[in-house]
Formats: sequence, structure tokens, C-alpha cells
Amino acid sequence: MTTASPAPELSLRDKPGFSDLQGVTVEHGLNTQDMVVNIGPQHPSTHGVLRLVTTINGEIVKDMEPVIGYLHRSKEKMAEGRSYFQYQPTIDRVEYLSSFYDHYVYVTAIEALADLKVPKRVEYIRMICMELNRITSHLLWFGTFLLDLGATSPFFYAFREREAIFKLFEDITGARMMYNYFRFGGVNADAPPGWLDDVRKVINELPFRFDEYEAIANKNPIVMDRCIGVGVTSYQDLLDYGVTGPSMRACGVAQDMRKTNPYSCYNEVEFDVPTATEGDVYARYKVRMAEMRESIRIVHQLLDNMPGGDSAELRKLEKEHAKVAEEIAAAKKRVTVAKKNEEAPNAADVAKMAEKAPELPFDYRTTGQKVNLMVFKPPAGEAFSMVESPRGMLGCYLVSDGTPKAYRVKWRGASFSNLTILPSMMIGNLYPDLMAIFGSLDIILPEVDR
Amino acid sequence: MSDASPPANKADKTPADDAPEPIQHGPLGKALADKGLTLEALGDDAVGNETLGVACADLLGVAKALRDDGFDLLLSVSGMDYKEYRQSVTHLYSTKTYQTVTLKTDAGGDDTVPSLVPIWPAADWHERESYDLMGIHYEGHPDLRRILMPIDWIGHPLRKDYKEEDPRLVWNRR
Amino acid sequence: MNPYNLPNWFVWLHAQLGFNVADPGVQVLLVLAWGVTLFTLIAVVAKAAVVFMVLMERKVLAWVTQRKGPNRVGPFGLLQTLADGVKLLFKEDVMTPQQDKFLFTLAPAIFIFPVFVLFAFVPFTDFLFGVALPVGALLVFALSSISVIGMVLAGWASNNKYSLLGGMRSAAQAISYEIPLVLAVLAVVLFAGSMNLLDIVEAQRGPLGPLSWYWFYITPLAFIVFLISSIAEVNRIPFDLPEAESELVSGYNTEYSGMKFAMFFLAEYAALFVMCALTVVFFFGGYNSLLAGVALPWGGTMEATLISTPMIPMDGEMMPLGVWLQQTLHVPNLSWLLDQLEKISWMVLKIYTFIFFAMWLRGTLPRLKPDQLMGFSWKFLIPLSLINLFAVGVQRFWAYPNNSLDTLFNSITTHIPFLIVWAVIVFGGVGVFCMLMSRQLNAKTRKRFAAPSA
Amino acid sequence: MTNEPSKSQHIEAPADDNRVLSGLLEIGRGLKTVLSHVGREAVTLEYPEVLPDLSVRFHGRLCLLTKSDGTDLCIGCKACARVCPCDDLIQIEMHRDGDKKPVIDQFTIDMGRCIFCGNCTEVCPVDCIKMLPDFELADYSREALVLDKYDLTLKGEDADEWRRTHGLAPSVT
Repeated sequence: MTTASPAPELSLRDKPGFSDLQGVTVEHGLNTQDMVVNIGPQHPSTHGVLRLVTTINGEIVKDMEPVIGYLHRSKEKMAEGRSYFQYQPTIDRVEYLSSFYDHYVYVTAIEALADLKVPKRVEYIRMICMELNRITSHLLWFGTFLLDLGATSPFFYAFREREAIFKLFEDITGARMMYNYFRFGGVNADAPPGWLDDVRKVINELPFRFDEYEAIANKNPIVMDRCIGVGVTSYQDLLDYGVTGPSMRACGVAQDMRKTNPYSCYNEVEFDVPTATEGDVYARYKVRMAEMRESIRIVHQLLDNMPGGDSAELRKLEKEHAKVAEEIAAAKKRVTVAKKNEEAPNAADVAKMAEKAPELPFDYRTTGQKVNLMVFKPPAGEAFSMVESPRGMLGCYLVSDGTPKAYRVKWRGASFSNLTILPSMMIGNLYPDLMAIFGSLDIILPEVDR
Repeated sequence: MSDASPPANKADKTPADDAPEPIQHGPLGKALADKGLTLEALGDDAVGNETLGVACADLLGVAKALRDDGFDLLLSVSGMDYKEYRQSVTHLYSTKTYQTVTLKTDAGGDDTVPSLVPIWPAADWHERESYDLMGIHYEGHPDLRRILMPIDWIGHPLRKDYKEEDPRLVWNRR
Repeated sequence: MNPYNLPNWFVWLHAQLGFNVADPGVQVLLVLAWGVTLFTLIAVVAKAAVVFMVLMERKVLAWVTQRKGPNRVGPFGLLQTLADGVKLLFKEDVMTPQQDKFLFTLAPAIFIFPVFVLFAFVPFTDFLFGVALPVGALLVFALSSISVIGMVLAGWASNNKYSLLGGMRSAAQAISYEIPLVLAVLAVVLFAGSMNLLDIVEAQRGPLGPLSWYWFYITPLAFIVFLISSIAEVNRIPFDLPEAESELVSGYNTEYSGMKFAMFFLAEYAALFVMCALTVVFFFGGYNSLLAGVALPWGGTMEATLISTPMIPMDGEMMPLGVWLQQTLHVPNLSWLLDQLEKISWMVLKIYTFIFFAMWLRGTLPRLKPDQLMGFSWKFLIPLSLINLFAVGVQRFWAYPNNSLDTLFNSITTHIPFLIVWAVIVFGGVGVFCMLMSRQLNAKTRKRFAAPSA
Repeated sequence: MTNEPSKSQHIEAPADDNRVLSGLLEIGRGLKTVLSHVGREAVTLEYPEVLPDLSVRFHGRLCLLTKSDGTDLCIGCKACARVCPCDDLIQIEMHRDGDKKPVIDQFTIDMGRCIFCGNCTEVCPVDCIKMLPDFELADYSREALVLDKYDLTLKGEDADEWRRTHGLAPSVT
């Protein structure tokens, strides 16, 4: 930051079409000089360690180049030296704001490879976790986005609600952000008793809080002035840069993997895909706010239809089943070794009893096929699984050579692609628009650098 | 997960009674082959995405045909190191039919693969990453340089034979 | 002009001490001595006010976000700001070799000096003020615009690009917002007939109570324009562009640390205090009590304070509470003292109300962009204040054609034509203006929406 | 699976009404909403005085449970060390006594490098290595964060209490 400004190589008026900038007219008579500003790697609003080498003329951004890699922790290389289960905790750190999604793509890739069946209860718990995680991720986005615009209070409000949901995560996974909860073919542990009611309590409260957020921000003239018409992208731009997620839906395209390629049990729940047509910062804001409400709608349906219900009831059911199984075992034993002075039960009756014995439905279990995590080896093959993360399409390309360690794990982070569009959106806008535009893309640097 | 066709028939993977049949083209591969493009059918991956092997020379033609077929979103370009050779794997998504397709291109002896940037500009950073970490050169890429590693890094870390032998690296070894 | 005030008292004191105050040489010395005394007093008052304001800001921001705020140092965190101040005092004063050392050191001084001088102009009571000049209102704004030179210098001398941008922004902002600020005050001066701040305060005593203060009585527009411009003038959210922390890290004071930073910090809060004080003086009746000027049922009107208003029946006539207390307790000057205390209380209460409002705004609103900031001033506030000035001129001319200030609050009948003009001009003119403005804004919005989309 | 056009909920663009007046009203609405938070109970947790209410499953400091009589439960299978994502985080030294029973000589965990993932607790065949709801691990040196067997062991009654709160059979012999 302390170096002097370089001499201008290309004067402003030499650049064709520069005066056609949105809403900004440049006085051509002024002899101005470009200035290179290094925004980052440490900057309040780059949301991580991102460096944006920005050339500005006055307040107008003329050129921008993102420099990434400051947070590169070789997550893909780490997969080569670790077994599948050993690698799993580290992928929490790929995208730490919604790491259930990371786990979900990883786990589903392996389930597809090893052909593991997953009970419905597991899928429902996973979906609840993921949708709540989408809310926490969008809440953080909401808070930091308005903080970037300059409003301080919404940041705290968003964190307050986020904290309530994190408490739910802590109850079920033991951790607030680094969950390590999903397993191949199941989940780590069943939801604790009463957890479903806790979730219901929290999400019943949320819509009122969202109303408050919207009262503060939605129609605030300053928010509208800073967001409407800023950072407009066309659908073709987004395709060209591979941008997905809410940014794409803000362009009027209902591209949502949950609808278009329903994974898990998303075809069993009813929800809408919020879209807007303007494609500007404000449209992205509205889409994300609407998505949080849709997530609440999904979670409500999942809670109502949870196979097996609350785990307290499920435990009771399991106990009854265990009791019956014990009786049958005892009866079977008596068939073979009848005690003295005791009538041996009829072998046919016992067989009938065993036949009629209730079995816990597969859908009610929390693990499908038992997997020995120590020596787990999926067959050789490859899988590319995808999920609609809060930031867009998150993919995991997993190649297995049949050994306990993955041959290659490649992450398709949504933020990595979403970041590429930033320079083209920024050029010609004002420097403060950077915060609005960059904030609206909702980029998280750990996912970019991996 | 994301295919119009039912999930991959596992019969392709487990050896059948007799010698394994040559893998047949899926619907997409068949359509492309009908257009006169040279492709190798590699079956579906475990999730059910159709996989096509394309030679370097045919890649741009196949890519153009795929893009015209509606595969307008490039998801990722991954470099693969199979010790003897390098491979560039491209995942494409169609926002029209919601299908995913995988293109596999073996790099030649000099680790060179044609760049897909002219067809999908989104490939820019992905190919830079693949070059950076795997050392695959993308011919025709406008700006092929390191992206995640420092610009003066030696070697390509994701290769299987990569050793941390940069003498400048000093870190706390326990 | 009230001769019993602090400067005059200072002179009287020296006359009592044996100085020949009529001698011009002694007068020069007296002026210098008064300057030193005043600056010391102001430094103490301003710092005390700032220490309290910083804590108040942190507490208010904590309350609106359901937090507790500082509560570790001292009871309820009362000593938190002192602890912070001590910390800043002992911090290393970092300066890089690339910085212009002279200007870098000079900038905080230039920034803080005019703010402290402004304190001298604020009439806390009709006794307690530093100077009361006939051109007070003019000088106040002339002085307040000097501060911005300090900011620009700081931005330039830091040799930091964020600082430079912050400094340039502050210059642009100060130039833009001085104009509506002064235009709004011009309406006040037009009505009060004086630029002396004391006269302006005294002139706001009217039969309508708080409504005869200038925030309502001239037009609320002048007040709104002044309020917005004054918040912009002291760089508070939503106009805190020179130090926008999400864009420019900390703007013009990014490179400052230790005591130099503390001076910027102090001066910013002191400037907020002074601006709120001026708002009170110009528009909120200064030290007048809430009911000052209201007619009493037993004849006469309320005085500036409640305590000096004849309200206690005593020997067949009404007597002020203060006088009664003084007579009962046999304390000399008690009435005057209580009167002054009440005036200070009213003043401080009103000032802190506006300070609270500024903090409340900070908790709610986002920040504008520079082009919007400029546009808001040049396209909205300045035309609005011009309309307002015109309206006030017509009001003044029509309602009081003989240009006599005495008739201003004479009877309610004089208010009727005045109120009609007030309503027609304010609602009509401003309504039309707003319609035009929104049409223009919307047209711009529509054009922006026409940008490519799917 | 489905190629049907997805259902979408379209959000309208904000209406072009009078921006000046509605803007003022909306700022007022925002101010009101912000001020309405003043009376509410603060959510601040005054940490050193008030400890957070941690869940039963909280991923905190690792511990080694013992049998109810206080003897070692660990059988030295090193499963925990093998699934640990951090290299050499868990180190176990053991030998077998005359009856071929395992004797744990030393068991060290470097809490400074632990990422609290819980992998070790999941694979332990005898439910020995577990996690405590304790996050106050700060210390003055890195060496002090390397906990040995003595620091880790949770003795008889405490171990029983742990098992009771986590729904396991309380007494293990």
C-alpha cells in the first residue's frame, strides 16, 4: 500500500466505450491518473484472504484481477494420504459455512460407488440438517452483506438466529460448525430425543425474525439505491463464467438441483424455487431472503413426516422389538434344551412366532448397511455427485482404485466459479459497488482455495 | 442422481459370466457418434453420469457439438494423474435437460490438451487450476499460469510423483 | 444583550483584581488570557462530553442489538472509555518512512483545533458561553469547514491509498454539505433577524411552546435539511464515507495510531457534540425550557426556565420558585444559580437527544455511495433548501410586512396568514418537488433495469 | 428423473412509487424496528462467569474412560490412532503382560493439533476414548497441550457418570 502510484499506461479516454458506463459519466477534459489499489489479502470486506488487484480512476474501477490461493490447504492432496473415513473430518474445512453440503456430496459419491442403501430416516435427518445449514449460511450472508453496505445491527440479529440453529447442530452432531456427522450409508448418531421439537420451536420463531430483517433492509432507500441496477448480469454471462446458485436464480432461471435433479428425498417435499428477473444485487438479495423461508417450509414438512418420529419413541419401539426377539430366542432355546418338568414348546409355533416378529423397518434406521469404517474400501470406479449448496452447485468428483484411500478427490466449489465473474461485473462500476457486488455473490474463500 | 436414465447398471462393473462386453454408447454418446464424431464409450459413472472418452484431436469438435446440444454449463475441469499419462476430465451440465456428462481426454506425451476456453469461458480458472496442480498444459488457453500456488512454486503438487523438494521451503518438521 | 455573562465576568474579575481594564494594552492581554482560559475549559468540557459519548455510543449500539455493551471496567463499564484512552496514550506512535512527517503530525491538530474553537460559540446558557459575536452563525460554519483540511492532509500525508481516497471523499463531502447547511441556517437568520447565537435562542420563545421553536415554526424543511447536512458534516453513518470501514478500512485515519489517532477520534465525537448543540441552538430553542413563552393563565408568559417563571402564589402575587427558595433559604444568588442550572440541563438534555438520534441512525442505516452522496446534496438538499429559503422569505414578508420582530409572537391572529402561507408553500412546493424528484429517480431506475437479462 | 419445468416462485421488482416519501417512511420503519430491540433480554453470554450450556454430545477435550473399578478400559488396539485425520496425534505405548492382557504404558494426545472431529470416539471398540464438554484448553506452551495418560484418564466414578449421561451401561467391569 505504500508504493507510489504507477504512471498511467492507458489513459481513460483511450479505452473505447468507457464513457458508456452505467450511471457514471466521466469528464474527458480532466487529466486523471490511474491508481492501483491492492484490496486484500487482509481487508474487512473480502470475507477471507482474497486479494483484488484493482485499478481505479477516482472511484471508478477500471480493471480488477482476483488473486487467490492464500488459503490453499491442499485439501485434494490430503485425500490421497488418508482413508475415506480419515479424510472426512477435513472436508468440513472446505466450505465451513455450510459444511453439511460438503459431507453430503462426499458421502453420496461413496454411497453410489459402494452401492450402499440409505434409510429414509437418515435422508430426512440429512435434509433437515442441510436446510437448516442453508438458513445459517444465508443468515451469515445477510449479516455480512449489510455490514458491507454499512449497516451494523442486522449483523448481530443474523448471528443471534444463527446461534439458535447452531445450538441445534451442537445437540445432534456435537459441533457447531465442523460437524463430521454424515457417514457412508447413514449418520453418525440418531437425533437426540426431543430434537425434532427443538427444531420446530426454532423454525417457528424464524419467520418473525425474517420479517424484522426485511423491515430494516428490504425497502430501505439506501439499500435500494445501492443494490438496484448494480452488478447486473445476463443469464448468458452467468453460463459463460459458470456461476450457479442464487445468482443464477436472480436472472430468472429456476435452476435448482433440488428441483431439477432431485437428490435425497427432495421429490417428497413441496417447495418453490424463488426467482427474480433483474439479475442485479437486489434480485440476489431477494432470492436469498425467499430461499430461507422456503427452507423453513421444507423443514416443517420433513419434521411432520419423519419416519420413526422422535427418537424417544423410536427407542421405545426398539426396546419392544428387542424384548420380543429375546422371548423368541429364549423359546427357541427351550425347544432344543427343554428343562425337566417343563413342556417343550412346539417348534412350529416358535417358527411362526419368529416369522411374525416385528422388525424395525429399514426406513427407521439411522445406518443402512453396516460399514466398517476402519477398512472401508469402495470398489474401483468413479462418481461425480452434486448438490445444491447455498452458493450454487457443489460437486465432488471421486475416483477410487479399490484401495482404502481415494485415488483422487476433486471439489467443484461453487464459489470458485462464482468468483470468476467478479472482474467483469466490477469494471466500470464505482469502488463502493465492489462491496455490494462482491457481497451479493456470497463467496467463501476456503471453498475457492480449498 | 442427476440423469434421465436409471442409475448405472452395476452389471457393467462386476464381471459377467463370460468376457466383459464392450461398453455400449449411452443415448448421448450414440447421438454424438451419429453425427460422425469419434468417441469412446466409457459407460456411466457410479452416480449415473454418462462418461465419454475423447481424443485430444476430437475434443473441440465434441465440445462444440455438446454445447450446441444444450450442455451450456461447464462444471469443472479436473486433472487426473494415472502415472503413465495425464488425463483432463471435464464435467458438463445441461440447464435444458439437467443432465451431467463427463468428458475424459488423455493428454499426449507432452501433457497437452486443447483448451475449452473458446467454447466455455468458464473453463478459464479450472484449467489454470489443473495446470497449476497437475501440470497439464492447455493449448489455446489465453492466460495459463499458476492460480492456487505461488507463481514461483516448483513442481505440480497433485502429481503422484510429487516430492516437496523445493529448497526454499522451510517449515517446522516435528 | 445580556451583560452578565462569562466573558464580561472575566473582565469584571480582573477589574476587581486591580487591572485597568480600560487600557488597550491590558485589553489585549485580557483577550489572550481569556483565550487560554477558555481553551482549557473547553478541553476539559469537550473531553468529558466525548468520554461519555463514546460509552453512550457503545451502550446504545449494544442495546439495539440485544447485547450488554462494555461492562467490565468500572460499574456498568463507566470507566471503559478512560481505559481505552489510557491504552491509546501508551500505544506506539507508528510512522512509516514514506509518510510526510510534518503534515502527518499536523493533520490531527488541524482537525481538532476548529472543533474545540467551535465550543466557544455554543451558548450553553445566557451566562455560560465563550464568545457571542454578532456574526456568530457565519463564523461557526466558516470554522467547521476548516476541519476537513485536516482530513485531506491526513489522507495525503499517510501515503496510503485508502487514506487518500478517504481524504478526497471528505473534501467532496464537506463542500457539498456546507451549502445546504448554511442555506438552512439562513432561513433561521432571516427569521431571528440576527446572526448572534444568543439572539437566535432568545428569539425562539413563543406562545406555541416547542412548536414556536424554529424546527417547526419556520418550516420543518429547514430543520430536516440541517439535520441531514449536519450528520453528513460530522461524517456519521449513513454519510461516513471518508472512513467507510468496509471499503477504505478506516479511511483517512488508517495509518494513524496512538495519540494521533486518539485526537481524530476525540475530534470526531466533539464535532458531533458541537453539531448537535448547534442544531439545538438554531432549531430547538437552545436552553429554553419546553414551555418557554407559553402564556400563563394568571397573566404574563413563561420565562426561559420553569424555575424563574412566577408560579408560586405568595402574598397575592405570583413568585418564581427560585426567588422563593432564595428568600426562604437566605442564600444569595440562589435564584440565578438555579436558573442557570436548569438552562444547562435543558441544553444538555436536548443535545444528547440529538446525539442519541445520530447513534440510533448509525445502528440502522447502511452507507451511501459517493455519487449518491453528492447527488443527494446537489440534486435534493440544495434545491430543497432553496425552496425553503424562498418560502421563508415570502412568509417573513407577508406575515410581518413592517419587518418588526416585536409583532412576531404578538397574538394568535397574526399567525393565521402566516400559517396559510406556511402550509401552501411547504406542502405545495415540496410536494411538487418530491413528485418531480421521484419521477426522475424512477426514470433512472427504469433505464438501469433495461440492462440485459435472460 | 424429472424433466418437468420446475416450479418457481417469482419475486417482483420493487414498485415504482414515490421514492422520496416512501423512502422516508421505510427509514422510519427501520428505525422503529431497531429501537424495538432495546427492551429485549440481552443474548450476551458473560463467559468466564457464566458457562455456556453445552450439549451432551459436545466435541470437547478427549478423555479415556476406565472401568468402574478404576482400571484401564483401553485395550491398545490403536483404532483411534488409525482413523485420526491428524498425523501422529494419538500415540499409544503398550505391552502385554503374562496373561497376554494389554497394559497401556503411555497414551498421549496432542490437543494442540486435535481438530475435535470425533473420529476416534466413533471407532473405539470398548467405548474408552470419549469426549468431554470441556473447551477450556488454553495453556501457556504447546508442550502443555500434549496430554498424557494421567491427564486423560477419567477415573471410576467419573467414568460411570459419563456413561450414565450418555446413555451407556454405567458400570463396566
